[in-house]
Formats: sequence, structure tokens, C-alpha cells
Amino acid sequence: MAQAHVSVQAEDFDTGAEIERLGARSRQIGAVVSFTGLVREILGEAAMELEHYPGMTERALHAIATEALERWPLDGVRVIHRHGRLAPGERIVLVVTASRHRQAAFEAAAFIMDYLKTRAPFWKKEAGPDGGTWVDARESDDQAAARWST
Amino acid sequence: MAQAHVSVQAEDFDTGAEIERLGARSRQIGAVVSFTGLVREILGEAAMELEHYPGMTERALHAIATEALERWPLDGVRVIHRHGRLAPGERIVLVVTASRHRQAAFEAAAFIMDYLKTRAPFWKKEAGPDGGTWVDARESDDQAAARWST
Amino acid sequence: MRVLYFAWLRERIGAASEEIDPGDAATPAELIETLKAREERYAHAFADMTAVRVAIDQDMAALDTPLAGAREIAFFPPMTGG
Amino acid sequence: MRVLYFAWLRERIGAASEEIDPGDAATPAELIETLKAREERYAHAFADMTAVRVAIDQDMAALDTPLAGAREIAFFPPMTGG
Repeated sequence: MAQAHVSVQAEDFDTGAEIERLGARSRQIGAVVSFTGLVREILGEAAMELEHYPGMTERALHAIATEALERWPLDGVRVIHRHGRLAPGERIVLVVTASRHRQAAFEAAAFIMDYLKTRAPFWKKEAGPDGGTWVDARESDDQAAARWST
Repeated sequence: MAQAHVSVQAEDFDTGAEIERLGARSRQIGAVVSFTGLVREILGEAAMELEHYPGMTERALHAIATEALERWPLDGVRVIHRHGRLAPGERIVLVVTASRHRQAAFEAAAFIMDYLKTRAPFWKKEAGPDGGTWVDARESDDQAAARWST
Repeated sequence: MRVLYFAWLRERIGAASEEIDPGDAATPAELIETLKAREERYAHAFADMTAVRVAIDQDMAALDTPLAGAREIAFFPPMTGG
Repeated sequence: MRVLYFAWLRERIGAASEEIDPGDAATPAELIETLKAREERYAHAFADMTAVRVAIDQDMAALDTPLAGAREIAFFPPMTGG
């Protein structure tokens, strides 16, 4: 089974380079799917702060990526999640999956994002007056994650 | 409705730049999904030749991308398909979708790839002795496309 | 009427495109019958009709779609892009 | 036992982590009751238990998971990453 490669970092990442690196792992790879999450502008240009649980974050992301490798015939998985202060338009998260089958690559990337939303210990706080507002978890994310449990 | 941007070209493309460009279109975009198709190594290092129907190819890709824009709440769609001689490991096709909702971005990209496989006039010929072999269409591609028709 | 051939249909017929007078042919299927009767290479190329797809004026069509007014007709095997 | 708090639980309690003797508490729920009885800020932070999640030694756990042998316990609201 291929290995998952997971990073939790404050720095930005190079989407194109990550996609190229994963695709170059094997000449049997025909499909590379990527998901890039961006900070949406909710209220003006205010930045947000992404808090996480160092140690557990890496464990949780690795567990999710490994579950994807067990469920689908993948040749590689790459997950990068940023933390700290992020402005609207900035990249937050990258998931890349590589496979010989395009449907496996698509499904695995969607699965990782759905699980990551509800199982990776990150909390978003939107900057604002009164010290900002913690973003509420969304029920739609729970529902999205539930569709993968059989 | 956002506009689809479609290219058919012999030249390679810059995956990272295309993803970044589409994501920067609106500050409401939270999700950018990309699919990159690579030439798999089937029999040794032999290249393949991708023939297409100039004129109809652009029309067909544009129709598929426009259908995706009608079906999902997207902020942008980019499709690039190469033709001509391609060696194993080279990029063939890129589909990028941007949306405020990750599931819309995922589904639209998968839809475009499924339709493209059965509706865009491209034909692959694998190089080899006796002038090479035309790749057979796969029933699984017809089935993948059929799941989107309601 | 301009007729185009792609992939192995092009190779078997030995031409990428040609001008053809459709005569009485009212559909792609009838045009194919006319061509097959004309020369052996067409009979060879169109031997397995389950593997033949057709586009009229660059839109996918069926073998029994009326040709009326068509300027360009293309024959090709199932697509294998992506 | 090391206890960690994140997001608005951290803010309401006024600490990111502390060493706590769990005493007789055998589960996260019992530990929370002990803390709430001790000081008002804990009662405030843990007022709505439907919004509290728990991890034991960096694995997700339930409020009634046995604490036996745990070295690190963390309380936080539902996750909002991605």
C-alpha cells in the first residue's frame, strides 16, 4: 500500500508542485485529483485565525489519509493543512490523490475532505470587534462525513 | 452564470497556475477541485498519438463545461485537453472547477471528466510495431457517463 | 458535402476528408451504403457498424438523422480521450 | 493528568493547559463535574455539553470513555477545519 504524506504548517504551499510530485510516483498513475480550500471573504477583508491541537492534528490527518488508502486503489495521498492567521483568498488546505482509476482518485479526495472537516482538530475564529467570533460547526459537514460510513 | 474556458492544444499546461487563476476569480470561492490526466505506461516507454476533430472538439468541451455550470453552483470551469504525440508520464487533460461548496466542485469535475471521455472527439493510438494500435473505448466509461443522466 | 473520417476509419478509407455528392442518401446510414457499394475500402471500413459514430455539422447525430442541409458529416469510432 | 482546552473552551477557562489531579473521576464527564464544582469559569465553559468534544491521549473519545491510564485529556468544541 502507498504511504500517506501529511503536513501541518503555518507556511503556504505550492499546489502545482505537490500535484506534479504525486503524479510522478509511478508510471501507472493516470489520474491525479486535488482539492484546494481557500479562505472565503465573509465580512469584509478580515483575516481569520486557525487554531489546532499540535500532535493530535497530524495523527488525525494521517489516520484519515490511511483509511483512504485502505478503501481505494491509490498510488499516493498528500494532505497539507495550514494553521495560524489567514486572510481571505489564502489557501488553507490541500488534498491530492493519485490513482490509476479516476473515480478512485475523485472519491478518495472527497472522502478525505469530508472526514477532515469533522475529525481533524482545527477551529476557525473570524477576526472582528470584541475579539472575533468562533465559526460554528455545520450540520451539513456531519452529513457529508456520514455518507462514507457503511 | 460563470463562463467556461476551454482550450485544445498540443502544448503542455501549468496545473498550479490554472488552479490559482480560477480560485482568484471571486472571494466567495472556498473550494477548487482539479483533475489531471496522465499518460500511463502500458507497454514500455512507447508514446501515444492523440487525434482529434478540430472545431468539434472545442464545441463538445464547451458544451460539457456549460452543462456543468448549469447543473452546479460554480464560479468557474477550466478545461484543457492536449492532442498530438504524448509520452508516458505526460499530462493529457486538466479540468478545474471552483465553487463556494466543495461537493459542487467535486461533482462537477467528475461529471466533466465522465462526459469528456464519451463525448469529446479524441482517439488514442498507442505506438508500436505495425504502425500502432487504436485504443478501444471502454464500457466502464459509458457507465460512468450514464450515472449523470436523470 | 464534405465528409471527414477519423482514427482507424480514416486509415482504412485512406483519406481524412473528401467531397462527396450524397445523391439520394437522406441519412448517414444511407450515405454509408452508397459508399460501400462504390468501393471495397469503404465496405472494409464500415464492416462493423456498432463501432461507427457520426457527427453532422460537428454535433453528435444518429445513423438515421436526416442529412437535410448538412454541410459536414464525420464518421469515427467511439471516443477515447481524457 | 495534563488537561488541554481549545478554541472558546480555552478562552472561557482562561488557560490552554493545566495539570489536574483527576481524583475519583473515572471518565471525562466525571472530570468535568469535578471542575465545574471547583470554579465558576469551568461551569461557564462546560454549560452546554452538546458542544463539548473530548480526546484522550490524542484520540477522539466519548464523555463516558474510561480515563484509566490516560496521560493527556483535551476538551474542545466541534471541529471547523478544512
